[in-house]
Amino acid sequence: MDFNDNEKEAAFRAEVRKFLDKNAKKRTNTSSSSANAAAPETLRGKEAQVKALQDAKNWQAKKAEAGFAGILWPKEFGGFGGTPIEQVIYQQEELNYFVHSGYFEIGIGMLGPTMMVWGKDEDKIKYLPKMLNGEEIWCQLFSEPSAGSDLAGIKMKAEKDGDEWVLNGQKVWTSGAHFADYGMIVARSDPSALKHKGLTYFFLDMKTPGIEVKPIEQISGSSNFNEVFFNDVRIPDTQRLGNEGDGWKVSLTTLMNERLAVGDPAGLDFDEIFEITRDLEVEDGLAINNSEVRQKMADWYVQSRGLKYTKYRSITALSKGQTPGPELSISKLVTASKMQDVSSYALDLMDMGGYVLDEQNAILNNVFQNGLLFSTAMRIAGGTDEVLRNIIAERVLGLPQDTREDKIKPFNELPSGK
Amino acid sequence: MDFNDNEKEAAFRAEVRKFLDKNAKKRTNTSSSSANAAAPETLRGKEAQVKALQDAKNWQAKKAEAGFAGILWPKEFGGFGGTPIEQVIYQQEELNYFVHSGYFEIGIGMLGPTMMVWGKDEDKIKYLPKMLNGEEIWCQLFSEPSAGSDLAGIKMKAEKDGDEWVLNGQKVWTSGAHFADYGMIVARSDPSALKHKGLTYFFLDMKTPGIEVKPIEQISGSSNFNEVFFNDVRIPDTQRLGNEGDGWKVSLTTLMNERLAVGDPAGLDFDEIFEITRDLEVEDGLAINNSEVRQKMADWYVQSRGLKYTKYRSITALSKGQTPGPELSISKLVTASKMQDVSSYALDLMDMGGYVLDEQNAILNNVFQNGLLFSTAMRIAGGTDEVLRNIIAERVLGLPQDTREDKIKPFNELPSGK
Amino acid sequence: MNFDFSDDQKLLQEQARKFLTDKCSRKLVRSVLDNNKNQYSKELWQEVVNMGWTATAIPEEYGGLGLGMLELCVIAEELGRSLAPIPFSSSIYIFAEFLKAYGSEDQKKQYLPKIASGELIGSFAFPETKGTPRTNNINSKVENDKLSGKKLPVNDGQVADVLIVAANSDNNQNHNSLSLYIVETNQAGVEEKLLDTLDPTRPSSQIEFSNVACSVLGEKGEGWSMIQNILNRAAVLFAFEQVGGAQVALDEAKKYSIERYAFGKPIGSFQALKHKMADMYVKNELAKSNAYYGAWALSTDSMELPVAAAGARVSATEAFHYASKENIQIHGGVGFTWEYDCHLFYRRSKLLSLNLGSIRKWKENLISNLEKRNIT
Amino acid sequence: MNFDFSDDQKLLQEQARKFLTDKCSRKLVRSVLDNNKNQYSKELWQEVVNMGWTATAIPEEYGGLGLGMLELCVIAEELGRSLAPIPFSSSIYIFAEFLKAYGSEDQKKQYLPKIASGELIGSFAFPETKGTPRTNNINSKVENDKLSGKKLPVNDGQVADVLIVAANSDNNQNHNSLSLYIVETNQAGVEEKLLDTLDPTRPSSQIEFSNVACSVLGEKGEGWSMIQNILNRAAVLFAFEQVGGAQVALDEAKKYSIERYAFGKPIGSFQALKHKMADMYVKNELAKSNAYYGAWALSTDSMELPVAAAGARVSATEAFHYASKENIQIHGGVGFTWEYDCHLFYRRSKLLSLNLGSIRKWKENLISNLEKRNIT
Repeated sequence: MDFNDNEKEAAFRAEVRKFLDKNAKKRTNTSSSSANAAAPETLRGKEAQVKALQDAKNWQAKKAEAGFAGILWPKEFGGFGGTPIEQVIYQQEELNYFVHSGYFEIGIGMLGPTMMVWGKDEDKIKYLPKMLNGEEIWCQLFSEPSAGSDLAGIKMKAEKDGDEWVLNGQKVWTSGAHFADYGMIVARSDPSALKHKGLTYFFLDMKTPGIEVKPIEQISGSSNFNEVFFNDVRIPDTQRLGNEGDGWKVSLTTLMNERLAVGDPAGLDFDEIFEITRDLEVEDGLAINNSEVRQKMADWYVQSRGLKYTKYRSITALSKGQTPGPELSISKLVTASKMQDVSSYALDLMDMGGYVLDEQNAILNNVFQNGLLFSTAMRIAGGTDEVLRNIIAERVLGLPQDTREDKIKPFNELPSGK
Repeated sequence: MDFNDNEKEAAFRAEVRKFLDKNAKKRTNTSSSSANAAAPETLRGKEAQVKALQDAKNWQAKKAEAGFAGILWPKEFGGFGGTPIEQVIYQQEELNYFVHSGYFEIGIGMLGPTMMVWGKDEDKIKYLPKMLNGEEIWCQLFSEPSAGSDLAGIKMKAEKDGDEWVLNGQKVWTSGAHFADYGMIVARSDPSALKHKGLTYFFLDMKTPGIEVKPIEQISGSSNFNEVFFNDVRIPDTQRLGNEGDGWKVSLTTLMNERLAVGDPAGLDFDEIFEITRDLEVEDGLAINNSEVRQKMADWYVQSRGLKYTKYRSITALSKGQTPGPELSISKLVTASKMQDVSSYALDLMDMGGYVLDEQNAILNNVFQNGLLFSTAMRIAGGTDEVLRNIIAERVLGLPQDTREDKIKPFNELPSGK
Repeated sequence: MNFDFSDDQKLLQEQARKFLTDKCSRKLVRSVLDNNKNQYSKELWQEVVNMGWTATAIPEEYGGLGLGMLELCVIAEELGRSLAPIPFSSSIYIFAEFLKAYGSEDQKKQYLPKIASGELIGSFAFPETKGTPRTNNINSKVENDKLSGKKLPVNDGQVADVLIVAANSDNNQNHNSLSLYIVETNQAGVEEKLLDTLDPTRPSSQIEFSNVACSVLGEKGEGWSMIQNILNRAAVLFAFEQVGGAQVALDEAKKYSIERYAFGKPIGSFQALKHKMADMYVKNELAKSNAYYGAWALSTDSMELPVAAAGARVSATEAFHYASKENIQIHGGVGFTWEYDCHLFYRRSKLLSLNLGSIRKWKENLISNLEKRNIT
Repeated sequence: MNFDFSDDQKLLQEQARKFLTDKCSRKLVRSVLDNNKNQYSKELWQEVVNMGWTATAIPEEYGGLGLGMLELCVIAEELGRSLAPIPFSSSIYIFAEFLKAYGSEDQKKQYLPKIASGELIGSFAFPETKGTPRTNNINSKVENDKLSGKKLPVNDGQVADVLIVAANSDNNQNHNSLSLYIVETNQAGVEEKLLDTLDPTRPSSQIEFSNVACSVLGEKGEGWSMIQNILNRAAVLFAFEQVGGAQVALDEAKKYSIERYAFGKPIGSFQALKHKMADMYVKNELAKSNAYYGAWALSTDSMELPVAAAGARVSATEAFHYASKENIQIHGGVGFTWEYDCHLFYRRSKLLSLNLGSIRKWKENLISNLEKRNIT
């Protein structure tokens, strides 16, 4: 039981560090960076956003040149041909530098692999290199107003017209739609088929006429997501991935790759709240000397470190070439509620002044006030608490699925409500 | 907003007090009595049990003579012909005396009213007076190994044989079956009908050949419940209540009367744990001076008093002739888990010695150690936490029922497992 | 046993609910949310004044209606339900109660009629820093009858014409001699700055005082106990606002869960959400019952008030926090959008829970008062 | 990164699980439960000794196998899973560790070989009253080299041949001078009385000492810090027992919920139960991970041990408490019967959680050690 790389891993890590040291600026303080992570990107202002995107593209190009852009991608598509543990090592190391790869994660992590499995050779040659080097950004157009937790409940119409398909409907929660060049989309091509059988999968140019992108304003003030409206959007049948009616099957390729694409949940944690208990005064003196505060701190420490060591166990599994365990499914579930609870409690410690957001006066750059708002989204986006518990219950513990009438009736006969 | 009886109520209360003062011994300390309530009756030993039953019967006879045995029963059956608020007042007052009416609650509260609605006149005359005066005790034979939360899942076979019915199967969780003279029972007369349609309701003499009663040993060491086995138990068709196949409808009469028959959940609460925090030492001195202990105490105080005042609101509704609110459904739900949490926490305060049950050394007569065990039953018996939450969600909040396949398929085609 | 509001009070409730449904739409609430330079809804304030609500519990001799605190509880619940963006709590639950309890005859005559008529808005300036206000972190002071110091946050400070300010009194720099002063804000040396806060529908300010005129309220050096008493009284009224908000949060969660379908059925038929809403309901009912007990203690000036107020406050704070956060969760994706109203309740919940001091502090209050009661 | 047990250790785990499935049936556990005059299962103890488990982490020079603490962690998890009714923890996790850490060469030679061979059973006599053991409530004392005092509860006290006893030392009545003594129980003046406890499968006693012979362990006056250190070490091992128990409680809940039907479907398909089991799973995984970290710290004698041990202990205590109580709940009616096994886990959970001191105390330990770490 140790925390060291094996020989091959250590060599790879050294190689990565060498590349990063040469090409990027190292962070000095990791704790403040994690605190800032809760302040969403879009709060930074338009101009800064444009600059950040360009910086990221420049960085991605450098990574691609050095072969690190797609650790898991096969070499034939410009990838590193590496292993999951190498992917983890790369991510661990990159986190220590002032660079940002988030814009490309969905493309490289999920959509590229989908193209590799289901795309035509000429498309792979045409799209994958630019996806990898950041020249073209891709987004994933899956969720809809009526297809959130129930992802297969997609209503977006895809109607065939000669060699073309006409798309009508609305997607939602689309990350990066406002800067993406391409997207992959699932739509309903046969409403009279079973829910999971009437879908078809396409890719498309986001500049295709009839597509309108509208940012969604969140309560935290940021707009990480978009609504995307489709009005008679025509795309050629050559942009279909997989057969007509096989859209769900193709989607699963995309979704199965989600695990590795999604990074650590951002945000405030034990260390931040522990820090402020040493400054704030409660009714009987410094918060950290109050036994109730201490007991609460212990709870969060144990959760926080429990997740960290669970991750170590997963990395160990990866390092041995095994499938990682349950890390991802429990990590967001625990982290999101922890963030909400920690935030709320921190404001309670600040007492009457806890709701003030003023920058000069607030503590740790408003991390707890932002966290109170941001955590609500975190408990929902990317799988609600409830969906995650279902996944653990059914996929990890093997408990039986509930009766699912929506699996046995034609889609257009299902009640659908609001 | 006040806590006083109205004039009529005050007069009734005075009348009740007069009767009680004259005929029973008053308790001096209510707090210790509530603490003792968590120690189940059957822990007291066989002989004491027999005596307690005889005492209760004597007391019930006195009550019947004075007209107080069945406050809600119509006068024609020896009842008081009173109102629900009078029932509450009587119960409140009786609690202050060393008497015990628990043996008769199911009969008078639930089974008697069922007989009144569904019984033949000669049976009413024959059975109700002796039920009321405690001469004959009745029990309710509903639950079965496969029909707990799913009460209509009854499998007990009732097969017609001429003018008789033959019962075969098993009942369980039958309170008082070991001292009951009569019982009311629901059984399945048509397994090929829908679940709720194939049942028939009977009453029977518990001495009928073929009935075997076996106490269930609980983890708390008590045996409040029984298993009751039926082997070719023959009862005449005249003991049927309601039509063949109407058993569920008749059961609902019994169950609808449950609300008023069930008293306060017994047990330890805020006052008991608050008491020990003033004696026990934790790491930094007396528990009550520790801020974590204080915050926990506040939580339980608020729950405990919240329930009490909710009850006041229900009594107010009764007093105004309105239907009481949600009191019963939330009371047991909150109380049972509170008891479990309070017990567990109290033992934590006792630290390394908390698990010791020795009478000389343990605190408050082992109320917390007993509570830790007893609360597990309380969260289940009479409706599990989960069933109570369903009831609140569906009946109080009006949320939709889940799809229920077991309501649309014949009973004998339903999967039934263990 | 008549543990309920009277028929008249229930009629008042009905009227108030109808009135606010009409006059305090979500659009009106959002007009303050989206532009908190508006600071509060002047239309709604005027309507509320016209209804006589600001005058409710002020004695007739000072221009009020002379009704009881129970009527104020009824109104508070409705204001909480409707998220009313007006400085009602600061001016009525706190400022007016300070004056009623501790004002001299002259002070009462000077301020209460104008508070009752809505001409003046009052508020309370207490904390100066993040963390619990304590004897060692209140630095405002009065020297030669002039007040200096900096207070933040002052809820409704930007619209308050007159403030109660907690400060160290001039004859004694000892920190145990906190005193209260009445300060009019329309004078040189008072500087207000609107703050960004979590609930822009009920804005707060920083207020700096530099040698400004003030008049002492009540006994000098008795500030802490006066504050405690008025916070206890206000806590019951806040609890009713919180209970009101929590009930609407549950109602809206319920409504959405019945209308919204997933997997071919309404999401309200899934046990996870059902049980969540059942838990909301339980917390709300307990909070309501505890608030009723607080109302009884408040309206009868019972010795039980400190315990009853703390109980009401703790229970209501928990209920509203839970209901408002889980209402977002039940709404799923739309729940955390600006467009849907869920966040209005979530923001208000946190504002109300901190405004009179955190739940931790009230739990501590509850237990110390229980200890005191046990001793006597 | 290799945050896992080695292949050899996994093989040991597999063997241990198979062995205990075979030798430690529920029937065997119940033979002690139903008659706690049996005090422990002598057959199982002998089998365990024969397997060499008692010798695992005792150095070869003292008759042990000289394996590491990780091997002991592996065994602990399996003993926890099987609810083994034997005094393993008292004798091996605590008594032997005291001797290993603080025994003189003579003391080690005298006791460790017999502990390793199972000939002797050791235990630890520390608390004297309900409430947290503190400097002011340990009254046992040694005068003229003779120990007097009363200890309760002493887990496995009734079967212990030799005890570590915490007492005030003879040369100093100052309560800060707690010292440890080795006391053999087979002498006049030692009186044991079996206690009724919540977990009769692991009985405890009251032990009274009247002027009995004893030999000091380690430095006089250093009792508290020695106790703290050994409790930290034992906490990691207890955490593994707790993690093992919690996993079986979840497994049995799962199994029952799949086999048991209500409303025409397996109860394990109801979201309320699914989510409960998902929560159990999450707590169990976190506990397991924290226990692994504790194992690492224990096996490497890391400075991190106090923090790692407390983290492991807190997390495992919570997980087992939750899993064992909700396992009963998922079983419904049969869950609280004597006949079903759910209560065995519930009892054991509470015993293990109190035996080394309550979770409150370990949370406090965790934070004070974090503070210390931050200072250095």
